[in-house]
Amino acid sequence: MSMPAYYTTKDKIWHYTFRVICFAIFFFLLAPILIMIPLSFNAQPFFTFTREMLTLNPDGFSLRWYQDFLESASWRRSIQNSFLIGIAATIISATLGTLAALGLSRSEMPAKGLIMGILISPMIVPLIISAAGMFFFFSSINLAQTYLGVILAHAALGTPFVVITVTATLVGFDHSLTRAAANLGASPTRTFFKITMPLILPGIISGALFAFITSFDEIVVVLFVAGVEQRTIPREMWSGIREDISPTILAVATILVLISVALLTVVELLRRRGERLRGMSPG
Amino acid sequence: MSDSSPDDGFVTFDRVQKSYDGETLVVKDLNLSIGRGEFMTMLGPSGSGKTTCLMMLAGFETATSGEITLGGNPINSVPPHKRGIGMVFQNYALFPHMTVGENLSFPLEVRGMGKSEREQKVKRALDMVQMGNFAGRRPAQLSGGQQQRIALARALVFEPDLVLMDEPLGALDKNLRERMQYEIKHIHESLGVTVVYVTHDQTEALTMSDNVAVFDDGRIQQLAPPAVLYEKPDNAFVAAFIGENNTLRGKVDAIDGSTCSVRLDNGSVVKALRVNVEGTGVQSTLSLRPERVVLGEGAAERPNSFEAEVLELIYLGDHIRVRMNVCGDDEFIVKVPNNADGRDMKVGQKAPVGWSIEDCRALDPS
Amino acid sequence: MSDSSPDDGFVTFDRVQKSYDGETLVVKDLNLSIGRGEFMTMLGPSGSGKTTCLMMLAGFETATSGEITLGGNPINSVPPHKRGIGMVFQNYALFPHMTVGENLSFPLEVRGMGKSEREQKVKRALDMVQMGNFAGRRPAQLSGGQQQRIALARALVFEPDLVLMDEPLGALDKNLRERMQYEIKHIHESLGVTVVYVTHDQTEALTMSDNVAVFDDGRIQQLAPPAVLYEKPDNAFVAAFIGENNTLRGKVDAIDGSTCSVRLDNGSVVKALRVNVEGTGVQSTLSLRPERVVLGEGAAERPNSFEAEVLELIYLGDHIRVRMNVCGDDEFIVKVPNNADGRDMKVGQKAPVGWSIEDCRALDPS
Amino acid sequence: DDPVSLTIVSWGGAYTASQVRAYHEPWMEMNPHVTIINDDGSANALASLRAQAQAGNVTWDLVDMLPSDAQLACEEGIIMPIDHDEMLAAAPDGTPPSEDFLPGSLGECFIPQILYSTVLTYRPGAFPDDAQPSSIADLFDVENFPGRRALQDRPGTNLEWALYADGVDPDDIYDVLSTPEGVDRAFAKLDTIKDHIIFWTEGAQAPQLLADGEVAFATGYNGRMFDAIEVEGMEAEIIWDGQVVEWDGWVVPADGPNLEAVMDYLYFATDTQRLADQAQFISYGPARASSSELVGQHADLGIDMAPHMPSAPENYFAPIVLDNDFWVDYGDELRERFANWMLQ
Amino acid sequence: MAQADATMMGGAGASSGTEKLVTAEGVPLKRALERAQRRRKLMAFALVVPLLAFILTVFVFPIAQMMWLSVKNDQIVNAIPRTLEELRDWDGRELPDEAVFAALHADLMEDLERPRREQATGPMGIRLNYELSAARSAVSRTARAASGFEAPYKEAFIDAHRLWGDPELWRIIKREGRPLTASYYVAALDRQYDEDGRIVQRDENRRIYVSLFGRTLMLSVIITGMTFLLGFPIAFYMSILPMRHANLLMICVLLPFWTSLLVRTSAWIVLLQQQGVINTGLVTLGIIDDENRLSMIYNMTGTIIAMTHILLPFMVLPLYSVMRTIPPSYMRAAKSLGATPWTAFRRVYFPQTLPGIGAGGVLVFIISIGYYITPALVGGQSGRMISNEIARHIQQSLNWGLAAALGTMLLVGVLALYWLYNRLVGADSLKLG
Ligand SMILES: Nc1ncnc2c1ncn2[C@@H]1O[C@H](COP(=O)(O)OP(=O)(O)OP(=O)(O)O)[C@@H](O)[C@H]1O
Ligand SMILES: Nc1ncnc2c1ncn2[C@@H]1O[C@H](COP(=O)(O)OP(=O)(O)OP(=O)(O)O)[C@@H](O)[C@H]1O
Ligand SMILES: [Mg+2]
Ligand SMILES: [Mg+2]
Repeated sequence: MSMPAYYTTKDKIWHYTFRVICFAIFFFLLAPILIMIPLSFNAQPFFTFTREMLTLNPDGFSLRWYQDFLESASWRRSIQNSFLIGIAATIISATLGTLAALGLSRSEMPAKGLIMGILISPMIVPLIISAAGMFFFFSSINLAQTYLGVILAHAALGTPFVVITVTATLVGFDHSLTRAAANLGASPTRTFFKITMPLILPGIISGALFAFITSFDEIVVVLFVAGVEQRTIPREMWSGIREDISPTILAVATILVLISVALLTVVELLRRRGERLRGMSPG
Repeated sequence: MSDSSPDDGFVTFDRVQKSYDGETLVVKDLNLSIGRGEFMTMLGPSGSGKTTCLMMLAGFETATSGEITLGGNPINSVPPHKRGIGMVFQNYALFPHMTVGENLSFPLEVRGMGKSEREQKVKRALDMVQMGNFAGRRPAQLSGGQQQRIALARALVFEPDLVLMDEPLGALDKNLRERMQYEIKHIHESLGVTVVYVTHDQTEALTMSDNVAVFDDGRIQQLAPPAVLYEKPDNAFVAAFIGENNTLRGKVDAIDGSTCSVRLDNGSVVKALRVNVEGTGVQSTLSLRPERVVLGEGAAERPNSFEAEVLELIYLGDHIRVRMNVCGDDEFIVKVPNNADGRDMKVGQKAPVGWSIEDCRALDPS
Repeated sequence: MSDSSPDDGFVTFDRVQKSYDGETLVVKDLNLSIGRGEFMTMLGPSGSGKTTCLMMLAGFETATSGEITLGGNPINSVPPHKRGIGMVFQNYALFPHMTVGENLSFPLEVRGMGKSEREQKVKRALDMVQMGNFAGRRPAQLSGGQQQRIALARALVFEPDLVLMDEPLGALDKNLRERMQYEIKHIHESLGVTVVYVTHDQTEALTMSDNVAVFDDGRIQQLAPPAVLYEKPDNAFVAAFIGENNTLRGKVDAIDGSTCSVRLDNGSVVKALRVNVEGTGVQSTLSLRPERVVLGEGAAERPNSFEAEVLELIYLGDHIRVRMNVCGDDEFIVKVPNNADGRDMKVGQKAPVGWSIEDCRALDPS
Repeated sequence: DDPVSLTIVSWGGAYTASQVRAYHEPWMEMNPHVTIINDDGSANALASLRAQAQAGNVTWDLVDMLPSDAQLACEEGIIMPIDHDEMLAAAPDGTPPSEDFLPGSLGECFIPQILYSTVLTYRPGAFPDDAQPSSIADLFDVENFPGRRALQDRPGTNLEWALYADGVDPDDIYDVLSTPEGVDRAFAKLDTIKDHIIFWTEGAQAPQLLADGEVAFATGYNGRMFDAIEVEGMEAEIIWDGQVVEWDGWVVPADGPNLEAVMDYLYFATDTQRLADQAQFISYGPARASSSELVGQHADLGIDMAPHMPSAPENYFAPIVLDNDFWVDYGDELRERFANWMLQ
Repeated sequence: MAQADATMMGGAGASSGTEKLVTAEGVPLKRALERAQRRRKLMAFALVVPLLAFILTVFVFPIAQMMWLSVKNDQIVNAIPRTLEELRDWDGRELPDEAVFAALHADLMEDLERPRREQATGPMGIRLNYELSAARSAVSRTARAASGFEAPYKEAFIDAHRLWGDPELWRIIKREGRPLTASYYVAALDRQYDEDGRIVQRDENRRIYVSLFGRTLMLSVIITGMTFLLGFPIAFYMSILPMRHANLLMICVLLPFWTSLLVRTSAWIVLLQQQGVINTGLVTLGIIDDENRLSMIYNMTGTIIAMTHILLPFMVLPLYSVMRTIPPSYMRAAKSLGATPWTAFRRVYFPQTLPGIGAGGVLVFIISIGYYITPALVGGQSGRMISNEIARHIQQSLNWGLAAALGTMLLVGVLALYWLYNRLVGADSLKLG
C-alpha cells in the first residue's frame, strides 16, 4: 500500500510501527510451531537445543523420533483411533448439524433462541464439566471405554461448530434459489441435493473441519471417557508428557502441522471456489 | 392496445386475504380474474402487497382465506413444484453452480425428459432470447441483462401456461431496461403465454400490459387497460400514481349531469368532469394532466381559463416543465414541448392557461 | 438556466491522471474547473471514473499525476480531515451507533465547538432538511429518504464551502427521488455552497445542474450547461447518452458551410448541421431528437421530409411513442403528444415525417 | 481353551514395560490363548473402578494401585478381598506368602508387588564441589544451598519431610502430624522455602525440570530418577536420606469378567522369581523377602541393580514409611490446607 | 372484470382497532394464520429434532445427572436407618444415649450380613470423612469389631474409636442423615457448619475455593484482555488487506489453532523456561545476566502467555468477521467531517467493532474460565484454576459431590454470562471466520 502524499513524518512512523507490531503478534502466534519443528530433529531425548544443533552440526540432528513414531505400535494405533473417531464424529456432527442449521435458518422456526442455545452449549460449557458429566453417564450405560462412547462425545462437542458455520452460510444463502427450483418443478428433496447442498457445501466443509479438529485435538473428554483401546493422538501425547517427555511428540506434531497446512489450503481453495460460484470476484 | 381476447378466469383470486402476523392484513379481499394469454401487470407502491399475491399464486405463501384457481381448479393444496407455473424472480435466482445450459435443463430434467429432447428444447429457448452461444457460461459471467434473459428462458423452457415476473427489470439501467421491456413484450406476443407481471414503474406498466391492476394498501384500486387508467382514473390515488398530475382541491358547487363546478380555496370556480363525487357541498380533488394544459395562445378559449405566473423552468431535454402559480397553487406544472414555442419563456412572466372540461376530473377528496 | 456567476477556478483539476493498478488509467488527463457556488454534475456510465474523481478531491485517493487545487491552493498534501469538504456518500455512511443528533454533532465536536453552539447548529441543520423531530432516532430507524436528508444535513452542518455528493439518490424510489432532487437544489440555492454531484441518471443531471460534465472512459466528453448538452452534443456518445435519440448512419456527400448532406445506406439524402465531420466521404452518425420530428401535416414543408410507416404505438400517458420505418431504419422513434392529434394513429398507416436542418446533427461515426 | 483377553491397568511407561517383560510375556508364553491389554489408567483407577462398579459394568481384570486407594476401594466393596496364603505361591523355601511378603505390606484386598520411594535428587552442577547437599535438611536450607526446588503439588512427602527436617524422628512423624500443632509446625517449615519452589504434577516433570536446569533440587520417584540418570545420562545425584517408602501392588476388581485367568496370572506374577525379575528392568524393590537375594543386573545396561533399590541396606538408613491409614483419614483436610498454602 | 369491492369484509381492516380480526369466512385471523403456519413450523422443527435429541441425551442429560450428585446424599441413610430414627429427638449437645448406640450396633450388624458389594458402612465412612477427618477409620474399625460388642454399647464404641465419644461426629451423622444435602455447596464456598448448625467461614488456612474462583476469574479477565490487546490489531490489519493477503495471514492464525494443544503447551515450556530459548537468547545478547534469568513459566505468567496464545484465534476470528463487514466509507465519512484519523477510529470505527469484541471476549472468557490442561502443565502453584480442582476431586480424592458442586457453580456462572451476552449482543453474532 502506498502512502498518501499528505502523510507527516509522525504518520509514517506510526504506519510502520503498526505493521511491526502486527508482525510481532503473528510471530508470537507462530513461535511455538517454529520452535517445535527444529526440535523434532533433535538427536538428544530432551526438549532443549543442544550445542550441536545451535552450531548446525549434522550430528545434532536425527530422524530418530520420526522413526520412533513410525515404528511404535501404540502411536500407529493412536493415529488410527484419532482418524476413526474424528471422522465418525465429524460425519455425525456434520449431518445432524447441517440439518439443524437448515431448520434454524427458517423464519418460522419456533423457540429459535432457546434451541440455538442448547445446540451450541457443548461449546459454552467448560470442558471439564462436559467430560465429568459424560464420564458418569457413559459409565452407567456401558458406553465408557467404547469407541461409540468417544465418538458420540466428540460428535456432541463438534456440532456447535457445524451449526454456527452452516447457519452463517445460510444467512448469505439466497432462498429465492430454492423457490426457483420448486417453481421449476423440483421436489424438496431434489432441491436440497441439487441446489442447496452444493451451494452451502463450503460452509458444511469448514464446519466439518472445525468439528474434526475439535475431535482430533481433544484430550479432556478422552481422558475421562476413553479406555486404552480408544487412545487418540493427544491421549498418547499426554502419557508421553507424563511418562517421559521425548521429542517423539514433536515429530508427531510436525507431521500434523503439515496435515493442517494441507487442510487449510483446501479450505481456502474451497472458499475461493464458492465465491467464484456465487459470482463474487475471488479476493 | 389489448389485442388478446381473454377467456375470463384462467387465473382467479376469489376473496383472497393474507396476513403474515395475524394482526394486519397485507392483502385485503382480493378479487381478480386473468384471462388466458393476457399480459396482466400489478402496479403499486412498495409494500402494497404485489409480491405477496404473486407468491400466493406460485405457492410459496398460503392465502389466509379465500381461494385461488388456475385453469378452473383450486390450487391451494397443490405444492409449488407441481403447479407448473414459470417464474422470473426479481434477482433472477439463476443457480450459480450450474452453467446456463444446466440451468435451463434443470426443469426438464426434473420432469424426467430424455437427454436429446432436453438439449433441443434448451437450444430453442436460448435462441429465443438470442443467447444461443452462452450455454456453457456460468451466471456470474453474464451481465445483468444477459442474466435476465436466461431467467426468462428458464421460466419458459418447460412451456408453462402461466409465467410470473416479479420486477424482473428492477436492477437494470435505463437503456437495458427499455430494450428488455421490448423483448419480453415480443416473446409474450409470439408465444401466447399468460403473463402476470409485477412492477412499481408506471411507464413499464403502461408500455407493456393488456391490463394493469393498481395496488395500494392491499387492495386493487383500479383494474383497467393502460389508456383507461391514464385517461380515466377512478380515484385520486390512481390519478396521482399514474403519470404526472396537477391536483386542485375545492368544494363541489353544482352538479350538472356528467359535469360539475368546483369552487377552489382561492375562490376560483373550475368546471370538471364528474367522476367520483357524491353530491354538492363535498370536498373534491380535481385531477389534471400537465400536458393537457394549454399555455399562451388558445388558452383563453378553453372552458377553464386562468391567469398564471411562471415560477420555475426546468429543462428536461425533450420538454420543459413549467412550474406556475395557478388558482393559488404554487406547484401547478405545465409541460411544454421543447420546440420553438417553449424556448423563450421567462421566470416571472405572466401567461394565460386553460383546459377543457373532459381533461379535468373531479375525484374523491383524499 | 444557470444563474450563478462562477468565478472560474474554485476547484480545478489540472491534467489529473489516476491508475489503481499501475497498468490502466481510470482517469485520463482530466482538466476541469468549477466555479464558487456552482452546481456541477458528473454524469457518466458505470465505471467511467466519476467516483474516483470525487475521492481524489476528498483526499481518499491520491492522483497518480497532475494537480488538484481548492480555492487556489494545491491540496495534494492536505490530509482529508483538514480539507473541510462536506461529503454525502452513496450509502449515506451515517454512523449506526450514534443518534441522528450525535451524527450531526460529530463534525462540530471534532472542531472543538462548545456544546450550546453545537446544539443550535444541529437544530438549524435538522430544520433545514425538515427533520427537526428526529434528533433522537438512530439511523436504522429512518426510511431511506430520511437517511438521505440526514446525510445531507451532516455534510452541511459545519458549513463547508464545497460539498460532494456521490449518487446520493441512487437507492430511492422515483417519487422520493424527485422530491429530494428538489430539496437538494433548493438548499444549494439558498446556501450558495459549491456542489459537485455524481450521478448516472441523466434526468437528474439535467434537472439540477448548472454544468454537467459527461464522463466516459476516464475522460470528460463534454462539459456544458444542460441545455447545451441536449441541444448541441459534441459527439455521438453524448448525443446517445443524453435523452432519447434517433441515429441514422451514412456517408457525407457534400459540405456547405455549417451544413452538410449525408447519404444514408438506403440512398436517401439528409441535410444536417455539420458538427463533428472531418470532410466529405467519411462516415457520419446523424443524431435527431424524437420530439423534433414532425409527423403528418407540416412535415412535407421541412428541409428533410420522408415517407414513413407506423410500426408500433406505445402508450405512455402524456405522450405516445411511435416506432416507424424511416429511411430504412426500423427503430426510428417519433414522440407525439397525447392529445387529440395523436390519438387516432394506426399501426401500418403511412405518414410523412420531416425535420429541420438545425435539429439534425452530423457527428462522428461511432 | 477359549481365547481370553485380560485388561491389566497399571501406571504406563517404563513401569508397565517392566511388568510386561517380567510378568506378561513369560506368562502369555505359557498361556497362549490369553492376550493382555495394557491400560495405563492407574493414576485415576479408583475413580474409574467406582464408576464401573456403580454402572455394574466392570471391564478391568486387574489393577495396579497404591495401598491407600486399595483400602478405600476395599471398604467400598468394589475390589475383592484376598486370602494371600490361599491364592499366592509360597517362597521357594516354603515360607507362606503372609510371612514372606515384607511386614506391613499386605492389605485386606491388596497384593504388594514392589517397594518404591520418593527421594530427593539434586543437580551437582548447581553447587560448588565442596558443598554438595546430602540430607533432607539441606532441602530446607536456602542459605547454603540456593536454587529452586521442584516439589510435588500435594501434601504427602512434603509434610513428612518438613517435620523430619525440623528434627522429628521418622517414627514419630505421623503422631505429630495427627495434631493441629504438628501440622502448623510442618507448614511453618515449608514456609521457609516457599519462594523457591516449583511444583510438579506429573511424574515425568521432575527429571525434566532437573535436566533442563530449571531447578537445583527435585523430588521424584526413585525409579524414574534411576532411569534419567543411568539410562539417559542426566547429571543428578540421589539423596537417600529420609526417602519416603510406599508399596505398590495389585487389586482385583470385584465381579471382574475373567476371574479364573486373573487368579492364574496373579499366582504366577507374584512369585519370588518374577518379583526379582522385575528389578532387572526398573529400580524398584521386590515386596518379598525371598526375592531380594535374586535381584541381579539391569537387563539392558548390565549394571548391578541391588544398590539402586530403596530397600538396599545402604539406602534404607533413615526411611519414612508412608502411613496409608493416616492419609486416608487426614488426606482431605491436609490437601485443603496444602492447597490453601500453595495459593497464599 | 371484478373490481375489488371493499364493502363486505369480515371486519378485517380499519373498522375498529380493539375488535379481533377475522377472515372473510369469520375465522379469527390469528387462528387461520396458525393453521397455515403449523405445517411449516413442524417442518422446520423436524429438521432440528435429531440434533436436539442427540445433544439432550448425550450432553445435557449427563450434565444434569452430574449436577444431581452435588446434592445426592444417600450414603448414611442407607447404612444406619435405625440410628437416625433414634437420633431424631437428640438435642445435639451431649453425647447421645445408649438407645442410639444400640441402634447403631444393630444397623452395623445387619450391614455385615449383606453381601460385600452391598455393604453400606464403607461408603458411609468415606462420606463422613469429608466432614470430619478420621471418621472413616472410626466407622471401619468399629464395623469390623462390632460383632464382638456386648451391651452397654456406648462404652464399647468409644473404646473402639475415640471419635464415637465426640458429639461433633453425631451432629454430622444427624445433619447428613438425609437423602439430600447442601453441605457440598457449603464446602465449595469455604464454609462449614458450626456446633449450632449455622453456616460459618472455615478456618483461614482451609479456605481455597472462593479464592480459587477469584483467581480463575482474574486470570480469565487478564487472558481475555490480552487476547483482545493482541487480537485487535491483527484482526484490524487483516481486515484492511486485500482478501488474498488476509487469507494468507489467516492461515497464520489458524495454524496454531489446529496444532495440538499439548504440543503448543510443551513448546511454550521450551521457550519460556529459565534455561529456555528466550532466556538464553536474552543472556547471550547481554540484556539480562545469567543469575537473573526471568521466570516466565510454572507461574501465573506462564499460564497467561500459553493460554493467551491458545485462545487468541477465538478472539481474532469473530473480530475479523465483524471488521470485514464495516464499510470503509464510515471512516472516510468521519474524516470528511473533519475528524483526525485517531478520532475517526476511536469514535466511529471502534464502537462498530463492539459486537465482535463481545463475541470474542465471551468466547475466550468462557473457554478460559473452564480451562484445565494448560494450567495443569505450566501453571505451577499460582497459575492453577478451578477446573484443576474439579478434576482432582473427580479423579483423585473421589469427592464427587464436591466436584459436582464446584462444577455446578462454575456452570451456572458461565451460563449466566452467556445469557447476558445473548441478551446484549445476540448469539447470532458468534462467527468463526
Ligand atoms: N415474510 C413476511 N413476513 C411479514 N411481513 C411481510 C413478509 N413479506 C412481506 N411482508 C409485508 O407485507 C407487506 C406487503 O409486502 P409485499 O412484498 O407484498 O409488497 P410489494 O408490493 O411487493 O412491495 P415492493 O414493491 O417493495 O416489492 C409489506 O408491508 C411487508 O412488510
Ligand atoms: N479501489 C479500486 N481499486 C482498483 N480499481 C478500482 C478501485 N475503485 C475503482 N476502480 C476501477 O476504476 C474504474 C472507475 O471506477 P469508479 O468507481 O470511479 O467508477 P464510477 O464512474 O463511479 O462508476 P459507478 O457509476 O458504477 O459508481 C472502474 O473500472 C473500477 O473498476
Ligand atoms: Mg415486491
Ligand atoms: Mg461510483
